[in-house]
Parts: sequence; structure tokens; C-alpha cells
Amino acid sequence: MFESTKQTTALLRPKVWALTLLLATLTPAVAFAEGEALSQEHGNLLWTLIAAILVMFMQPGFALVEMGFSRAKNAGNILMKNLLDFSAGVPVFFLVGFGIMFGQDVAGLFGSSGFALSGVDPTTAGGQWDLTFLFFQSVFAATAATIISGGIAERTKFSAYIIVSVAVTALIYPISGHWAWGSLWGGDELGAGWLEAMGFIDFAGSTVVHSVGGWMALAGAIVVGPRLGKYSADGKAKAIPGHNIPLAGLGVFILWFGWFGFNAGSTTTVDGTIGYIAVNTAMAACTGALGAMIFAWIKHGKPDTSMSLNGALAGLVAITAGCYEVSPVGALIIGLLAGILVIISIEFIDQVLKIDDPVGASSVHGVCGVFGTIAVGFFAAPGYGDNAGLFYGGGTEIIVTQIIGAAAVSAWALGAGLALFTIIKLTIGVRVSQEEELKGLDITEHGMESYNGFQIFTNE
Amino acid sequence: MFESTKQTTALLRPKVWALTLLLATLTPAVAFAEGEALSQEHGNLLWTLIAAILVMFMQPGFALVEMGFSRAKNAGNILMKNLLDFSAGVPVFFLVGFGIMFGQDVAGLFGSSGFALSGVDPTTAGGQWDLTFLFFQSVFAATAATIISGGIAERTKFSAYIIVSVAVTALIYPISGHWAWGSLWGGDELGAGWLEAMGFIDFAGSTVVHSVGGWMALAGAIVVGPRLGKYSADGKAKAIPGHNIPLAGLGVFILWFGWFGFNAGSTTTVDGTIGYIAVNTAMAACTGALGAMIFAWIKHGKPDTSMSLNGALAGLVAITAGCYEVSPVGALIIGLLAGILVIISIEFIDQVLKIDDPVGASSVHGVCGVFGTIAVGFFAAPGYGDNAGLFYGGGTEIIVTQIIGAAAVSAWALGAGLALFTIIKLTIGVRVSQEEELKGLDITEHGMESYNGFQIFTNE
Amino acid sequence: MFESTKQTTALLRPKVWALTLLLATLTPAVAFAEGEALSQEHGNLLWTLIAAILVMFMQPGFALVEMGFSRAKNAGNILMKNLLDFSAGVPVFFLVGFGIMFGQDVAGLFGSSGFALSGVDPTTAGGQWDLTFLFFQSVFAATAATIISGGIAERTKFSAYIIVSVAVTALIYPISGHWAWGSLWGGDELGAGWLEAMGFIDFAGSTVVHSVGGWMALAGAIVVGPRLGKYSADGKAKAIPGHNIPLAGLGVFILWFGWFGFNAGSTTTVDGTIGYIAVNTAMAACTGALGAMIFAWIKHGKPDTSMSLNGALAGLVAITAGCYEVSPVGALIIGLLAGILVIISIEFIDQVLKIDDPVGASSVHGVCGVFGTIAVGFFAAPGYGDNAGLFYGGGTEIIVTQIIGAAAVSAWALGAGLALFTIIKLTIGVRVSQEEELKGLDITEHGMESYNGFQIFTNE
Amino acid sequence: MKLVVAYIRPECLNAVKQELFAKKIYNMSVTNVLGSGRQKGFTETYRGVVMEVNLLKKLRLEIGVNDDYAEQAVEAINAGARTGKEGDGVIFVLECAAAIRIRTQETGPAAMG
Amino acid sequence: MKLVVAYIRPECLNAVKQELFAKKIYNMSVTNVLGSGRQKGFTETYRGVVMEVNLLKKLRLEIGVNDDYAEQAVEAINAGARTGKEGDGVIFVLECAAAIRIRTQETGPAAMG
Amino acid sequence: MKLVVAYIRPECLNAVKQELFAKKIYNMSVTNVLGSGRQKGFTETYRGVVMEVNLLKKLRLEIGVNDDYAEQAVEAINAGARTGKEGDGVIFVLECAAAIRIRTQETGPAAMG
Ligand SMILES: Nc1ncnc2c1ncn2[C@@H]1O[C@H](COP(=O)(O)OP(=O)(O)O)[C@@H](O)[C@H]1O
Ligand SMILES: Nc1ncnc2c1ncn2[C@@H]1O[C@H](COP(=O)(O)OP(=O)(O)O)[C@@H](O)[C@H]1O
Ligand SMILES: Nc1ncnc2c1ncn2[C@@H]1O[C@H](COP(=O)(O)OP(=O)(O)O)[C@@H](O)[C@H]1O
Repeated sequence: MFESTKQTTALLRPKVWALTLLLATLTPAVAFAEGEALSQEHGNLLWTLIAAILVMFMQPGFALVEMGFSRAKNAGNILMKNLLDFSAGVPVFFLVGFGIMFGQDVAGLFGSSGFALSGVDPTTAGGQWDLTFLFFQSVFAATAATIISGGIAERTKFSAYIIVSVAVTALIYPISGHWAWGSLWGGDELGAGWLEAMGFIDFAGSTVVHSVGGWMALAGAIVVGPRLGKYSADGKAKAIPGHNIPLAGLGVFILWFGWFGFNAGSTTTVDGTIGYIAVNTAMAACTGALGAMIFAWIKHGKPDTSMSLNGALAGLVAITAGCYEVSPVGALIIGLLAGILVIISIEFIDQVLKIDDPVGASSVHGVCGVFGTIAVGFFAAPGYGDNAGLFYGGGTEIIVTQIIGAAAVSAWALGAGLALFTIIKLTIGVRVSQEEELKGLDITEHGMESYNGFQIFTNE
Repeated sequence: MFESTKQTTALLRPKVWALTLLLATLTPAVAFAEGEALSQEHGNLLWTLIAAILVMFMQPGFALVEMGFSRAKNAGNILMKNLLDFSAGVPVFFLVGFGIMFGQDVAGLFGSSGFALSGVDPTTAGGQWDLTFLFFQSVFAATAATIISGGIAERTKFSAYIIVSVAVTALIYPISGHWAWGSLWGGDELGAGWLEAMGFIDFAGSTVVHSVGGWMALAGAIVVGPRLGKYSADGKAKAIPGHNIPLAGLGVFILWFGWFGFNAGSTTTVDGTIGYIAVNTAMAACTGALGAMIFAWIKHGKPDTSMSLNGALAGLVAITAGCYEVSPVGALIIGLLAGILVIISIEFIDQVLKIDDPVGASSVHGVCGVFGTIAVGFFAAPGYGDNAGLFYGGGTEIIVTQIIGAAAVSAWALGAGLALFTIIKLTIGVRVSQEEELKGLDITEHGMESYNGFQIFTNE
Repeated sequence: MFESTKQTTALLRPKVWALTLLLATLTPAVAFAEGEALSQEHGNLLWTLIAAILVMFMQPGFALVEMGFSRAKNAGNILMKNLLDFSAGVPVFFLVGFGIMFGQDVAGLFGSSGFALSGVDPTTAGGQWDLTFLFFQSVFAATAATIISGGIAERTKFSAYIIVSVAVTALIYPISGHWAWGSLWGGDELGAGWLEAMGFIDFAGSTVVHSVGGWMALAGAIVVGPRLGKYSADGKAKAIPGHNIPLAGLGVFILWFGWFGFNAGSTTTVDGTIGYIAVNTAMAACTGALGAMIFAWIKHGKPDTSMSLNGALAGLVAITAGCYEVSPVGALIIGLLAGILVIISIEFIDQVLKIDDPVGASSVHGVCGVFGTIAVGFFAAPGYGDNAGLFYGGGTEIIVTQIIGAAAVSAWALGAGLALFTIIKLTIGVRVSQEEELKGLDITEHGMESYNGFQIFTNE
Repeated sequence: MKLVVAYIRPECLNAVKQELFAKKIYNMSVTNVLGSGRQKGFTETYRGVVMEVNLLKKLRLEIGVNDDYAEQAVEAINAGARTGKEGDGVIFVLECAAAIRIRTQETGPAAMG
Repeated sequence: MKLVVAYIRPECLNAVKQELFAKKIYNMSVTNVLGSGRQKGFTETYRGVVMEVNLLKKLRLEIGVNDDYAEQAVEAINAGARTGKEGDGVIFVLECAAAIRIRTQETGPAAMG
Repeated sequence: MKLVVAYIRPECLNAVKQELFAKKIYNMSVTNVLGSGRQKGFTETYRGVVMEVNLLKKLRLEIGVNDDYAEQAVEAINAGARTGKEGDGVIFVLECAAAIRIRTQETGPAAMG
């Protein structure tokens, strides 16, 4: 009934059709001749787009983990913070952050052009790529931003959080991002950041994205102070259990799912490496969960659910820098170590430093981000990526570079975070009142409950 | 150990292998020579498939939003309605709706061939495309259908809803869909609907999909009447808070995620435009959420969670028509306006018209769908898509066409909806008994509770 | 402002850029000339990767369904089991299972090489494909493993479950998997399993994956025994309602979403068949849900929510074997029958056999997996796939082969499952104490509650 | 002083509150309870198994009143909670030996109001 | 008339109900409570921090009975709820000054049944 | 013997428990309640509609004590629950006719401790 010539027509989009009626054959560019090949450029653009969509989906992953690990009376507030940081972050990054991160380099420190992608011509292949690249980068920026809300959950003013979100996506993340990835968009023409010029390796952002978020979260947790009742009068840490572990578990799996876009998508190219990047990503997440599960079991006598979930995330954060550089066996080891490290770190920050980070954001993203970045210097495997780490006969040079890079970015994020939160504290205030905290931020900040009708036992 | 020639074999699928044993080399078509290029047709088919899968995932997004925004005692019923409308909608659209929407045109009003894709040969490239196109279109049809359940939630008989679902996917949606998109499948050969012949622009379906669902939801809400206790004796609207805001929030993010398939997938082509379509989609959703958040904050003193979530959806609905035609800056503005508009509309429908739409389906999908469609006439930007809107020196012609199109489809959906719901009301009845409504539809319609064991405070 | 030559540079990944600074032009392989075509190999690799990511996402789908259908006091334990089986399964399959399933064939019974993908060179196209193929297969293995946890939920020791998980992904699944799919990786060179040599058709794994999981679940349910209070003294089955139907519903939709990767991805090739495979997958899921909904309605007077959800899964399991071989109309019928069958089977196993399978894993995956496998012999349609079933004039030969294959694999899985669970029972013990079961496994096995603060009524 | 304890249908709470307010009784506490009484439970089918639900959802109302208000509280509850169908519930009146309002430290009848 | 109030283990409810039914006591109301008593709480570890759980989940049973049934109700609860391990709970018997069945408006002992 | 029933603010429970423990009162049961009293409810806005919330979340404490401990229990509750702002709640002391500890079958005052 239908001839095969029809297919070409069917490929036309609505608007093309409407236009065709008016302009006849004036749009040959969009209709493809039968048998024509898909270009590598369009393949790359497709993959980058799909990967960006996967990374965007990490937003609810973060929201669920953070909600699940905190109390029912603050769930809606946490959700709003995650909605806000994405909703503000993407436009702000488009208008300001992108230019700072990827624009014309100034002394290796920040970019200075490309704001709102001005000058980009969407009718050219180059311009269409630029817009796709922007989308991919903007969801990365939003990831860095959203990590922060977990560390300061259950007590921070919503208005203060808005300022933090905007500052992170406009300036703090793009500046250190420029150091490591500044030339990714404009190449030689626009110049490189100082860390990439040194050869710093952070393939998908253990340091650039996760550490920045993690250390900002730590800075926030320090300045905002612990939740009421978190530390007893004699300074002993008390547990404040999360209210919805199934939601947190779903969140971890959603993050894991999106992380394949995060890591494998960072090629922004369809080639043969995306497969093994995904394998490495999966392996490290698995052993991260296993490492945490086993370590908690040994240490506390039970395989703790929330720690095991954190372990999977720790493995994912740690493999992000080296997913292109290490072998699957290397990934297994990196993940395992990260899974153990995250527990040690959470307990150290919570019980020794006495900093109250309700979801462990600083340990998962900050500590494991740095760990994963440095691990590249040891585990980078010949045949994978372009480097050889210490364990494969490479020298210590990469390790040194990795340490410099991780330290510089961490210092920047922590310092900028402390400064930012302190300024907010001294101006509009960073913390809700004691009464608001007791009643819960859902009611007091947003005027509604998250679980209307459910009988929830609150007691502090 | 393994030679690289192995890869060709590895690409063979199970069935091919089984066959190879029997038929030796009779299937050359499916094994690809090394170095062969992926054809544009297969690239398009792949992208259309992936996009359709993303759109399919919007189904649980709708279910979660609708569940979260209504009461615990009706959650399972809402879930069942969403399961039913997809489960019935996809087969019904395949058997009936597709032919009405895309078959041989009759006077620009409806199609009349292609039922159950009869005559399509799955061994040809054209036939394989047809099946993929059907899949993509069937998830769109199911989206239109599922919007309705939100507007009539918590009081409508399940049996009545089944009839509505079938009627929408078999007739109501395909007929107006034919007007705007009728030639998308068969092109010149099968003829175009009257709106596309006029040059009506609705790239991914602000009007064709969302408005149709939204106005049907409004029609249902009118005929079914408000929930018990929704309006006091003196006609004042009362709030009936949703029971699970975390689930609703997750639903919004899932919808957002799927929407990238909805909008960028509507190219059904891998080319350079899919990237900026996604950018536009993200921008409008972000400013939609921001607009609603800020507007609610100013108006009611608090950044309302449920309104902000609705705002993101409002931005998404509004950008759907123009995502291919407008610039990212245009998308930012359209989203912002939609976010404000959705609050005004929800309050107007709820408090002035006194129509009880528990989740705001008519405002989000109906009102913002129409708004977004008309906005194309103002914001269509040269360089993006093929048109210039009023703000870019284009004339008012497009605006007029857009208004005609949006009005015609809206009138059709609202009229058909009122007729359909009224007929059901007069025959099998459209509403559960008062006692059933008080007890909740989970128990009374499906014989089970959604949250067994949880203590839930019910009180009306 | 930016010339189009920039795009080529922009495509370079971080590491490449860093390298470029050091090594100048030594990496020509990764930079693509403008206008170059995407190769079919890379297209296939991309699609296989995306499909694998979708299948990975089925993990939380299973977790949610199983959590939702059991009691609140065990939700975290079920989540941990799902986290564990994936986290252990993927590395174990990489190290051991893959080689057993796809390595050098031994007598058609198992493979014996390729452990940890040793010998694979990731710098070659073949090696990169191998790693991608491994990823795809490892998420399949994890799917088989995770099915089991549902059947033995709410009473099985976590340590026992770890052993089961490892055994399944290391040996039990790979052995029968080798029978049917053994040559998928190495082709002629490494030799085929005995079932594929017979021409057994199981395109995406109704039998290979789902039945294996389902029968192992049944074996576990038999050996572990029913939950306390499941059968009264006089042997009558009692209902133990699930605690969170919204979560279970979300889980079903997530599984459905991932299933498109499972089925259409099993081509591991971008060609024209992936579209209709997705259509078939959708159709069978829809009619599976409808079939169960209607059948439950007729049988018990209400359209039962949990049964309808199971029905969708039943349709999906049943179409998995034949999704490449049958027509959309065939898929509609197969799904419908599976939806009815799953209810009959659940009630039979629960009430007649008195085996307590809390989520119906054995019926959904075991029974419907076998049904779907055999159905291929009847419904395989010319034009789709490469076979003609009985209803299309093919002989009974395929049916016989299908029955042999399904029976052999089922016997293997059930037998191995009974043996494995019995050995565990006799050694470390398979079941928690009565007191632990009453208190719930969340507290007793993992030391934490899933819904802290919620008032949950527990009573048995 | 008396503590009036009533078990009522959840859907009657609003009506009962209106009646109490009409009699200027504003103080009360409400709890979720599961009750069994003359109203038989019902049977549901869950996954094909018939399930007896014999603990029904009710609300428990507690109202501390002075002796002269006890009658009125009972009347108000009766007025608001009665549907005439099985399951309407019961009212118990307990003797209250002492009452203290925490904020004001009022005791006895003064604490009740 | 008496109001028998008992705090029991959640897992004993079914047994208690059976015992009560055996004595033809069908009317009761059940609430979730958190209790502390002689049974020490337990410690859990949440995210590496030792956590004292000293409010344990219990059920509260309320049974309004006529004086002659009070003994029997207490006996039935004792029979069903006793495990001999710490945490079994207590039974309090309160004096009930008046009782009204809302549906029938029966009062006094007649309202209890 | 007495059954002390108190309605308090949820956030005061810990303080009350400390005070009770200081007086060697360890046994108690706690329930979620929704209460209305002198403390006015508040208004929220949900989806643009003003919403009156007049049932506030409170906790109900029940403590069975011997007569000589009743005073002390009341004192402890007063000490821990009083903020001086509306909504602090009330304490009712009910007469308890009999008490049985299920595990030990101790009765009367001995059952209370
Ligand atoms: N004697 C009693 N003791 C405790 N609670 C009771 C008693 N009688 C009734 N109730 C409570 O009241 C509810 C309604 O009682 P029911 O006997 O069903 O009402 P009706 O008398 O109208 O048939 C019960 O579910 C239970 O919660
Ligand atoms: N004096 C009391 N007042 C109120 N509730 C009590 C009292 N004594 C016990 N309970 C309730 O009974 C439950 C079990 O008491 P417990 O002392 O642990 O039992 P046992 O006497 O068997 O050790 C407590 O958790 C509490 O809910
Ligand atoms: N007469 C009463 N009967 C039952 N519960 C009461 C009574 N008075 C107060 N309550 C409970 O105590 C809580 C606090 O009472 P409220 O009158 O607001 O305190 P305050 O006296 O400090 O203003 C109420 O919400 C209610 O739960």
C-alpha cells in the first residue's frame, strides 16, 4: 500500500511540512536522501544530547537521596531546594557561568566570552554543536550545585540557599571548572586553564564537579552549624535517622543510571571507548556498595543500608575522574577503596570534627572525589585512555599533578564556600529559627506538609 | 586472543545465529560489513525509538504527580487509571486512532486508512519506519489520555474512566491531531489536515497533545463535579492537600526527563536541531518553576512547593509548540510567563469558576498549552526553525493562525469532552457514591489499600 | 564569532586535550574529520550501551515492586538485597560468569574462556565491542539474579542471599545461558550451546533470563518456607498485603521502561527491527495489564491493583522470547494470555501448592517466561524475524524445540535452586528466627528502620 | 471533672467538631484507632486471597470537661456522629480525679475550659 | 462498668483477640503507642553513630466492659499477651462512670456489649 | 493507683522524659494525637487556597503510677513541658481501679513500678 519513497517524507518534521506547502523545495538541508549516512558530527551530537538527558535525571536522584536521609518534616523543603538549584542553575549557567568556564581564557584563571552563547549561529553545524555542548555542561553545573543542599539540609533558610545556588553556577563552579576544562569548547583559539595546561586529568569531573559540590557542602555545614539535637551537651554525636530509605535507595539507583551519561557521555563522541567507560562506572559503583556494606558489617556488626547506598555513590564519584583511564580491574579496586573510605570519612566528619552533614555529601563527593582524582595517577592503565599510572610503570609525575589539581580546586571550593556562607550569615542570615527547625521547614518555609494525613512521630 | 573479525559475528542476534546454522549465509542484510556507515534512516529510527521510550516514561511521571497531589486513600485508584489509560490507549491507538490521525485524509478533517498498520511490510525499510513511527505516536496519544485522570481524580468511577480513555485514543485525540499533523506519516500522498494546510505551527504538541488532554480534564471536572468538602456551603474553596509531595516531585522530574524525548524527539531525525530544542525545553521548564515559585512567594508569602512543581510543568507545556522555533532567550521568557500564568489560572478555575481540578491539569496542560501555541507567533526566532515571530519583525499572520488553531482544537476537545462525560453520566454514571468517596476509591473500587499498615489520618 | 572549524576541537574530550598539549598530533584516531560518517559498528556499540543502561535501570524497578508488595518492616532489607545482587553480580559475572556463558564451548554445556575478559585489547574495535557486550550481558545476568529476592522476601537471611546471588551470576545463570546463547560472543570460533544448535529461539530471554530467575525464586520459596501467618493452621492461605502500592506501581513502570532496552537492545545492532520489537514489547505489556485487570475483575469482582501491575510484567516477560519474531497483533494476544495466566498461576501456587511467593516472582517470570517461549512456536510471523509459527503455516517443529528448551532450562534452574537453597539451609541457615521475622528484617538484619517516624500498624 | 472518650467514624469528625463548637467546647484530642465492634468487618481480595478486615479505622476523641459540660459533650458527639448504621461507636465517660493546665498551672475545673 | 486498658506487644494482638473472642468479647479499640518500661530499649547503629532506642513499639488495647466481664477481659489479655520476657506490658482497669452507644443510644451496661 | 494522662508538645517529650527519669519514673506510653485547645490553629496556603489548620500535632503521655508518685509525675511533666506559650497542654489524673503486670502477674501498686 505505501511505497518506500514515503519514508523520506515521513522523516520530515511538522514545521518542515507546513513550510513545504508554502516554500515548496526550499529546505533540502533537512530532508536526507535515501541511503545517506549519518555523519559522525550528528552521531556525536545525538550521544551528547542523550547523555545530557541522563545527567539531568540525576537531579531527582539527588533529591530522593537527600529527602530519604533526612526527616519527614523537611522533605518538601529539600525537594524545593533541588528544584530551585536546577531551575536557577541552568539559566544562570547559560547567561554567566558558561562564559566564565569556557570563554576566552584570562591568565589560565577564568573565561571571559560566550555569555548567553552570544554570537553562536544556530543555523550552522558549529552553532548547533555549541548549543548541545551548552546543554551538556549546564546539567553538569547543576549537579555541582545540587550536591550542596544535602550537607546543609534540615536547617538552612531557603532564601540563603537561593543565593548559594546562583553564586555556585555563576562563578564558583565555572572558575575552577575553567582551570581544568576551560579549552573544551573553544580549543586553542580561546586558550586553556592552568590545570589542563599542566596535564591534570579529570575525565568526567571527580574534582571539577563532585569535589566542588562536596567541599561547598562542608563549608555550608560548618557555617550553618549542626541541627538541633545532633550533638548532646557533652559533644557526643547523636543519630537522626532518615525517614524514607526506599526513596533514598531509588535515588541512588537513579543517580547510578544517570552516571552512565555523566561518565560515558563525557566523551561527547561516539567511539569505542564509551563501552568500557560504562563498564568501569558500573564496576566501581558495585564494589563501592560492597566495600561499604562489608566494612560497616565488620565495624558495627550489621550491613547498614544507608552506608551501603552511600558506598555505591562513593564508588561512582571516585571512578568519575579515571573512568576513561583505568581498566575494569582498576575500577573494581578504586570502587572498593572508595566504599571503605566513605564510611571512615563520614564517621570522622560526624564524630571527630563534629560537623553535621546529614547525607554525607562532603564525604561522598568531596573526599571520594579527591581520592578518585589522585587514584588516576596510580591506576591509569595502558590500553585505556592515554596515560600509565604508577602501578603500570608510569612515574609519579601524574600523581603529583593530580594532587596539585585536586588540592587547588578543593581549596578554592572550600574557601569560596566558607566566604559565601559567612557573608550570607552576616547579612540575611543562613539559618531558620529554632522554632522553625523544630516544627520542620516544610510548614514554616513553604506552608505545607509533605505527607498530609500520615501520622508521623516527631520527637526531639 | 580474539581476532577483530569476531566482532562482526558478535553483532549477530540470537535468531540470526540460530538461522545461520540452518541456512548458512542466506541473511546478508543484517550482518554489516566492517567499516560500513550507519545510514541516516537507521539513525533516525534509533533516535525516534529512544525518544519514544523517554515519552513512554512520562506515564509514571503523570501517575506520581497525580497521586502525590491527592489523598492517600485514592492513590491506588489513580495509579490504576494511569495504568489503564496507557494499557488500553496504545492498542486502541494502534487499531483505530492511528488510522484516523494519519490515514488517507478526508476533507482535512480525519484520516481513513492505515488501521492496525495494515498493509505495512515489516521487511522493508519503509515498513520498519512505519512501525517505529507508530510507536512514537502511540505514546503521544497515551500522554493526551493520561492528562485527564488528574482533573477528575478522587471521585470518578473506574468504569467511566475506561470509556473516556478508549474514546480519547480512538477518536477525540486523533481527529484534532489529524488537523494539525495529519500528513506527518503519509505526506502529500495521503493529504494534510486543515490546520497544517493553514500553516499552523505546533512542533511537539502544546495544543495537539497537551491542550486536548487539559480541556478534556476540565470537561470531566465540570461534569463530575467537585469532591465532597471541596467547596463549603457558602461556595468558598477549601484546600484538600496532597498526601505525598516527594512522590509528586519525583513525578515532575520524571516528566521533565521524558519531555526531552517529547520535544527533541519530535524531529524524528538526527540533525543539529535536537540540541537546541533540548536547551529550549530545559530553559522554559526552569523559568516556569522559578516564575511560579516567585509569583506564589509574592502573592501568598511562601514559595509554595506544589505550585512550583506545577510551574515547571507549565513551562514544559508552553515550550512544546515552539521548542524548534524559538531561541533559548525566548524559551526563558515563555517559561517564566507560563509559570506565572499557571498560578493565576489554577486559582481562577478553583476559586472563581469553582471547578475542582485536584492537580491543576486544565491549567497546566490546557491554558499553558494554548499560551505556548500562541507564543510561537511572537517569539519564533530567525535562525531557529523556519519562521519569524512578531518580536523578530515577522507579521501578525502567524499569530492569527496560531490563535485559530489553538481555539479550534480547544473547542473540539472541550466540546467532545463535555458531550462524552455527560453521556457517561446519563448512562452508567460517572461518579462513585458519597460513601465510596469518603472511604476512598482504593478500598471501594479496587478492594485494597495503598499504604497498608500506615496510620493515616482521614477526616472530612 | 566562532568559526565552524572549532567544532572538531570541541569534540575532543578532556584527556585528549590535555594530551594534545603534550603530544601534539599523536591521536588522530579520536578526532573525526568533518563530514565523516558514523560507522555501523560505533552505531551498534552506542545502541547496545544505551540499551544496557536502560536494562541496568530495571534494578530499582525490581526493588520497588518487591518493596511495595511486602511489608514496611522489611522494605530496607529488600532494597539491600537488590543492591547486593547487582553489586556482587556484575563483578562476579565479569570475573567468572561471562566466561562460563560465552567462552570456548565444552560439549555444548558451558564455556571455558574469556574470564575477566582476559586477552581483550581495549585499543581495538573488537576489544571495545567486547567490553560493551560484557556490560550488556552483565546487566542481564543481574536481572536474573534480582528476580529471586522477591520470591523469598520477608524471611530470608541476608547472608544466605549473598551466597545465592553469587552462585547465580557465577554459575547457574551462565550455564543455562550458554546452552541458548553461548555463541553470541565468539560465534563459530568458540562454538555454540546445545540449545542454540537445535534452533531454540529465545530472542531476549523469556527463558534464559526470566524463567531462570523465576524458578530459582520458586525453589527458594519452597526451601525457605512460608512467612509466619501466611497459612492458617488449617492450611488456608491468608493475605499479607503490600505496604506501598504507589512505589510498586512506579517500579512496574520503571521495569517497562527498561524493558525496551532489554528487548530492542538484544539486537545489539541498529537496524530497522528495533522499532517493531519495541512495538511488540509495548503491546504485550498493555494487554498483559488489561488481561489481568479484566480477569481479576470477573473472578473477584474488583479490578485488583497489584494483579494488574503483575499483568503488565507478565506480558513483558512473555513477549521477551518472541519480540523479534511475532507481529504486533501476535504480541497483543500473547500479552493478553499472559495477563490471565499470571493470575491463575499466582493463585495456584499460593493456594493450591501453598508456596509463599510474596510478589509472584515464580508466576510472572517462571510461568510466563515458559509460556512466552513456547508461544513463539505458534505466533512467529513471516515478515517478522526468521520463522513461521504454527498459526502462520509453520510446522510443529519449532514448538517442540521451544518446549525442549524451556523445559531443560526450567529443570536446571529449579533443580539447581533447590540444591543450592537446601545446602545453605543445612549449613549457615536460610531463614531468620521467628522473633526477627516478627520484628522485621530492617531492624534485625540491618539495624535500622525504613520509615523512621511513621506510625505503622504491625499485627500478626 | 470528666474525661469523655468517644470512638467515632473518621468521616464524622467534622460534624462532631461543629456540634462541640456550637456548645462552646473547643478543647479536645483526637487519635487514630482501629476498632472492632458490632459492625462486622468486611472482606477484601488481595492477590486472589480473600482477606478478612475486622479492625476498622475509627477515631478516638478525648474531651476533658467539667461535670456540667459532660452531658453537653455527650450530646454533641451523639448529634454529630450518629448515622444509624452499624459502626457509629460508643462514648465512655471516665471520672477525672485531677486536672492541671500546664501553661497556666490552673488546676481543677479551671483547667478544663 | 470498666475501661480495661492494656499495653501489649504488637505481635501478640492476634492471640489476644482470639482469647477475647473465646470469651465473647468482640468490642475493642487498638492504638499504636511507643512505650518505655522495664524492658530496656536497644541500641542501633545509624551511619556509624550508636543510637539508643528506648521507646519501643507497643499496642494499646481499650475494652469497655461491664463489671462482670472485666475479670474475663483481663484474663484473656493475660493469656494472649504473656511471653514471659520483658516487655509484655501492663493492664490497667479504669472505672467508667457512664457509657452510651451512639447508634442505639443504649446507655450503661447495655451499651458495652 | 493513678493513670496520669498528659497532652504535650512533641518537641517537649525529651525534656519531660528527663524530668521523669530524674524522679525514677521510667514507665510510660506515648501516642500521636491531634489536638485543639486554647492555642489557635494556623492558616496555611495550599495551591492558592487559604487553609485553616486547627488540629495541631501533640503527644499524649500515659503514665500509670502509685498514688504517691502521681504528684511527682505531674511535677515532672510540668517541668518538662512548660514553655509558657499557648499550646502547652493539660494533665489529667484518672483513678485506676486495678493494675496487672502481664509478665509477672503482679497486681496493684506492685504492677506499676
Ligand atoms: N466496648 C468497647 N470498647 C472499646 N471500643 C469500643 C467498644 N465498643 C465499640 N468500640 C469502638 O467503637 C467502634 C464502633 O463500634 P461498633 O460496635 O461497630 O458500633 P455500633 O454500635 O454502631 O455498631 C469500634 O470499631 C470500636 O473502635
Ligand atoms: N506504668 C506504666 N504506665 C504506662 N505504660 C506502661 C507502664 N508500664 C508499662 N507500660 C507500657 O507497657 C510496655 C511494656 O512494659 P514493660 O515494663 O517493658 O513490660 P514488662 O513488665 O513485661 O517488662 C511499655 O513499653 C509501656 O508501653
Ligand atoms: N479539655 C481537653 N480535653 C482533651 N484534650 C485537651 C484538653 N485541653 C487541651 N487538650 C490537649 O492539649 C493540647 C494543648 O492545649 P492548649 O489549650 O492549646 O494549651 P494551652 O492551655 O497551653 O493553651 C490540645 O491541642 C489538646 O490536644
